[in-house]
Amino acid sequence: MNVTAVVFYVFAAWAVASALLCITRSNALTSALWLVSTMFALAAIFVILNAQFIAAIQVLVYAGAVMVLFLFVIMLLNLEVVPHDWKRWPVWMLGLGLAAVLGATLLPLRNYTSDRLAREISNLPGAVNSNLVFPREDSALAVAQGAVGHIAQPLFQAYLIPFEITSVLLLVAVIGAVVLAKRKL
Amino acid sequence: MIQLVWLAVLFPLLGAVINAALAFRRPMAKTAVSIVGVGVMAAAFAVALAVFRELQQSPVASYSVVLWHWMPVTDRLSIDLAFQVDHLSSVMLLVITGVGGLIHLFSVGYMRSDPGYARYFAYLNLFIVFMLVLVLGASLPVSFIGWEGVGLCSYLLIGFWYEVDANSNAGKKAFLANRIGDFGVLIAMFLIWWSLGTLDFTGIMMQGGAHWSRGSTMPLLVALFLFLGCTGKSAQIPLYVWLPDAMAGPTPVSALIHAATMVTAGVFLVVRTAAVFTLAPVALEVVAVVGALTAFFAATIGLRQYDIKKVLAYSTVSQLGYMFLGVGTTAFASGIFHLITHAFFKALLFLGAGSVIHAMHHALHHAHSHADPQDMRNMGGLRRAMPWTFALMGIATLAIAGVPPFAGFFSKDEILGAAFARGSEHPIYYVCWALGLAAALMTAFYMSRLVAMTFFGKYRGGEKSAEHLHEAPWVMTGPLVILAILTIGGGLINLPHFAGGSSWLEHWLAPVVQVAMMMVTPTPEIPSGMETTLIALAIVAAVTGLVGGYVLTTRSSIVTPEHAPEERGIWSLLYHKYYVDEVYHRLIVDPTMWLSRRALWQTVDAFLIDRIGVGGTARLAEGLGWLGSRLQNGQVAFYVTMFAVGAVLILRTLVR
Amino acid sequence: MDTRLLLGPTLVVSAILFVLGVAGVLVRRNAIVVFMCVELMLNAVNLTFIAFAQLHGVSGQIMVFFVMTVAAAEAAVGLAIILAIFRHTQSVDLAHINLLKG
Amino acid sequence: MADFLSSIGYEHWVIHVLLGLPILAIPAILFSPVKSARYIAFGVALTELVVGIGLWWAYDSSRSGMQFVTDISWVQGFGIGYRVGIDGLSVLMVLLSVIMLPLVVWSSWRGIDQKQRGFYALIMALNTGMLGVFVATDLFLFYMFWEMLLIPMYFMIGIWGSANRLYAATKFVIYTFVGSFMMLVAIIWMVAVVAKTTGVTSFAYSNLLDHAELLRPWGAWLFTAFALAFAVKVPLFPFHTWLPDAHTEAPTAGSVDLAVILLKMGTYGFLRFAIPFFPMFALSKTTGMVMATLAVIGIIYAALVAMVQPDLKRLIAYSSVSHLGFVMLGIWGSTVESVQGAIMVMVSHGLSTGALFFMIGMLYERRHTRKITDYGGLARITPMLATAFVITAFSSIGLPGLNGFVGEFLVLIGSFGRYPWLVGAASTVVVFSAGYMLWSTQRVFFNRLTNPLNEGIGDLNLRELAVIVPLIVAMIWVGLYPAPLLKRTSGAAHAYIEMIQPVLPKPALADPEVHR
Repeated sequence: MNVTAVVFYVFAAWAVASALLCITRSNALTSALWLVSTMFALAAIFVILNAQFIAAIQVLVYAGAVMVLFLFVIMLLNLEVVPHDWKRWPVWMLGLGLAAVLGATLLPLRNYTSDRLAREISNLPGAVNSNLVFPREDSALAVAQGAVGHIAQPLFQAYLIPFEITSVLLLVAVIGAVVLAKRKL
Repeated sequence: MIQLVWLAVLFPLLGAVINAALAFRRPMAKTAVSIVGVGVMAAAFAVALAVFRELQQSPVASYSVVLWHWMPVTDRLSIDLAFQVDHLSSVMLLVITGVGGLIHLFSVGYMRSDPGYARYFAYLNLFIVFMLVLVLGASLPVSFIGWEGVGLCSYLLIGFWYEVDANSNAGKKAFLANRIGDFGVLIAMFLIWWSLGTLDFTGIMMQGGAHWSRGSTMPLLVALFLFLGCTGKSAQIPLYVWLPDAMAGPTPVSALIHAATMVTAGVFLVVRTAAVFTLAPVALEVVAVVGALTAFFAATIGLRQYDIKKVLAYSTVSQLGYMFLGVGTTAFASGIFHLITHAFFKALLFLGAGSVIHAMHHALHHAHSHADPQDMRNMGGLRRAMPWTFALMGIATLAIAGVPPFAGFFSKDEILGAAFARGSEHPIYYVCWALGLAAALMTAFYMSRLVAMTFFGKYRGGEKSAEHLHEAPWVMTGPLVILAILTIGGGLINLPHFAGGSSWLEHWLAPVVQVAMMMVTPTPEIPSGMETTLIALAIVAAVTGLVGGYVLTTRSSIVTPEHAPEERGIWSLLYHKYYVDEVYHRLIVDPTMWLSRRALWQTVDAFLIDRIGVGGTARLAEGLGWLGSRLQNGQVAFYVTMFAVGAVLILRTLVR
Repeated sequence: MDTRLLLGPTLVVSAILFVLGVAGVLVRRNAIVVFMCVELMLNAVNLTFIAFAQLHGVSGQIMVFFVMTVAAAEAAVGLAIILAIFRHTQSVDLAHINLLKG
Repeated sequence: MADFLSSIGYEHWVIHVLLGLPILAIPAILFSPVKSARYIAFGVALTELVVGIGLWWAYDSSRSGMQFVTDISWVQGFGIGYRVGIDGLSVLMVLLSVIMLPLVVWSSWRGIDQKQRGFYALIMALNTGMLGVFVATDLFLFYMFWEMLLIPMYFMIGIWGSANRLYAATKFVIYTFVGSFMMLVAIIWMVAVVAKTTGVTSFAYSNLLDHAELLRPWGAWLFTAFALAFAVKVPLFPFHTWLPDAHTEAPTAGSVDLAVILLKMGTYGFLRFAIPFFPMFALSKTTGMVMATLAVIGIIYAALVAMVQPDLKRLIAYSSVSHLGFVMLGIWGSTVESVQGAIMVMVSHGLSTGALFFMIGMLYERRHTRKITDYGGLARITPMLATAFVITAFSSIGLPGLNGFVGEFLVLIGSFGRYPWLVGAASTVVVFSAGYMLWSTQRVFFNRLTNPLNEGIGDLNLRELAVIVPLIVAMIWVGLYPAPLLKRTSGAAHAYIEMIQPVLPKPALADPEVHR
């Protein structure tokens, strides 16, 4: 067990614990704050998986902007704390049951390793060299472009159209939010 | 002339059409209607006579006159509308057109004052058409046209005065009873065709012998079904109930249809298909027994009836029983002989009764009394007012009772003799003979009771109507006189050898039943000593009946119906005709009505198929719709859960 | 250490987070908390993207980028709706918001 | 006469005229002033009669195949074509509908006062549909005409009907449609199967018939699909409850068309499509027994129920169910006599029930009621109507010498070999039919006139006589001289029996050998 794995597991445990606390707190504010902590843990995991730019964005945009918006709205509505804000037990039981089933279906994924994945993709019976299927990035180029350049280059070339569409999406969202929230125009 | 036999049918048909047109256009043109009506009958009688004369000379026994191909379906079933002129049908032709003509003449007088005069003659002529088709038919289906046609006309004529519900009900009852009989004839036709391949009478005669072995089931089935048809048409035991009610029609109709012609169709059919009956000895016994039983049973009811026409109706049922008894003992000739003589004297009796009723109706009408002109208790002592009718009806009474010189004696005696002779073969015939003899005694009794109540004693119809009583006009008594002559001379047709005759009819009808007689042992000869005692016995029965009837009736006090005492004991049973009608109604009519209304219509049709079947599917669709709507209940959480369930399911199927 | 070996565990973590998110959505009655759980589910998905980005190249991370923008837009509009409903019904409890029904 | 017709070029275009003329007449009627709608309709009806009646002589009864055949492809892709033709089975029905059309138009001269144009247009559409069904030899065309009939009938009952007409109309349409949508599936299935094996995709009747062998494995459900559609139309016993409602609520014209032609499409369908395509299954012992038993149940059941009907039209409707039961018994009797008998019952039922409905319509126009109890003692004031009704009543109960007897007798005697017990049971209807007919005739005509409203009823006027008298003459003519009708159908009947002969199970009684 080398150091990165240990660090990874620490952050993973942190993320899961805060997520669990987030959904169980009856006070909306506390659960919002626990969600923020989950996001920070995730940002750390992103860094471990050397997606540094995304980790930055996560902290900056997600934790920073979206969660602030949530806190803002919670404060605005100053909801009183509703004790055990959970539904009547049958629906509650049903929800947990469903979650359990979902978990059961997803768990077998844990023994997923890259070469098993490669074999499945190229569906050859024999063992396959995972490198062959997934070309190793020449880390040199990555270092040359720097963390941000490494993402920016495909973003503005291959994915230009989706990029523009998201901008339109954001515009619509803004207008929508204004129209809905404003008392009268 | 034989080839033109269809003229005999055409003339009455033309008469019917012309009279019908007159009925619509100018119903009051009475003279025109009577000329057409009676003239057409005279023409038909002339044709019948010519055909009879030509047939006497001709060597060939039977001719087939084909008019056109009626139902040319395939080579094995191709029915032609053909008439068969042979010894039997020519004799029947004479009787129908002769007696029918006389009755038409009588009707001119009897129905003169009736508004539906033209319509009446149209129906009467149409009846003669169908009766002739029945008699002349060369194959069963052609006769069946006549068979149901006469049923139709009897329906129309019985319900002639349709204003009164009772009359139209009687008509309907007659038709339905006949239809039950027709069902039998239909099934017989199918059986014959599928086993013999032919429906012509000659064909049945020939193929019957070849295909059916004597005593096997097929001829028995066919014979029994045919006999079911005959009981319906000739009013025998199970299906006789319609005949007494049929008296609701005008009296000449009763005379023509319910005495002389239609009711004898059953006997005619049995003789026509004699080969089938002789092949099934059990069927013959059934015919004889039913005949004898009906004769006895109807005679008992006749003893206690007060309506003059009802007495005569039950007498007809009884005499028909005699004819079937005769035919049942394979004495076909004597059966037909009794048919002919019965046609004469029963028509005479009915027409006589018609004159009496006509006079009584006239008198009571003038006296504005609402007494029933047909009820004998209102009559009495009419011999002074209507001497001719009294004399002629007296002759007929003697004839029907079986007093020697008259026709009735010879024909009835032959039948009883045949029954007694046949007895040595099978004891059942002795029983039939005994029943026949008892019936003869009772016939004499009720006839003399009728004559005594109507013509003797003092007039019970009230003084005012007394002086209006007078003899019927000549146009009515004329036919009576002719019929009386025929009644007296009728015996000569088939005078048996012991009375010095040559039993002409027996020889005349021999070719018709020749094939049938071959299949049956000839009636055993009864020793001549026994024969004379039988004859003596019959005469004694007739005389005691007559005297007993006269003495008992004149001695007992007869009271008009208003204050007549309630019938008690055995007499009430007879008066209410053993409650047979009520039993039929409760056992057959009511349950069918209940079945078709409650069980079939309301339950099966309206409820089961409509409410459950059709309505049910509608409600099912509606239910499914409601179920669907329950899913949209506005609960976001419910939607999300459903969404999640869907997602998980898809995921599980994909991942596994 | 080659972080691609961590693929298995990261997937497990993201699965757990995702399941927690779903449980939260199904169980909680408060609209905003449900919203947050949705955000949590989205984060779990991002984690998976990043995990696979190591193998298939950087397009994974770009997808995360787009997921974030969509999440932001959705959060904005969603909260606006909740605000509007709250103004109307003075409550954020999902059970009370059931006007839209068959 | 036949050569005179062929000399003036009387061939297959006749069918196009018979089908096309009414369609062309529809716009003419709709856009004409209200007053003249009737006259146009009557004009078209008369031309249809004149053109159509020629078929009687021009149809060559010696040949048993299809005559006046036309085969124009319509939709190449699917092998659907405008294929029409007439043979022994359909020639009488075409003639009957051609004769009935002018009578129907004439009988609703006074009866229909509101929305006349719509009414006569619908009659024209109905007529094309009726004729189309009998002449179509292309299964798609047949199905099209089969469904096309529902629409005009629905509107006729729905708009011009009496009290609860909407219920009756909807029930009629749904009943028929539920029955027949399976038929469409079956037709397409058949064409697909035949196309797959022989490569020829065509809806032509001849093509499908020649390859009927291929359809044997699916014979069971395909036959059931066809049978269900036709059984609803016949109507066979359990599917008959739509008929009394449809008849009671329909206007006279609707009732007559329904009774005279629409009911016969079901039985015609059995004879033409259902049995020849799947003889193995259709004529197997069990199916035969089931269908014959249902027919006989229908005969007796309908007659019994008819006895207790308070409404005159409902009574006649149930009597139709009983008569059509005879046709079905005749079809399953599977002998030449019973099949010809079945066709004769179809024709003679058309005449007698058509006449009965005309007369009830006339009574309805005078008294606006169909309840038997409202009438009484009409014979005195309407002698002509009473006589006509009695004659038709007796023809309907099968009095020998009138048309009813010929058909029923042939059906019964023909089917006796195969189903002796069933024919025995069916013959008892002779009594029940007399029961309900005489009972109703007596209660309407032959009793005391008590209801003052009935005093004012006038007897038949000239127009009404012109509608009734030809039918009565036809009844007496068919009753006494059915030979020409039998001659025309014998070719097709013989061909039909030869086709199904090899498949027929052994009948109960042996065939009677031929001797005069």
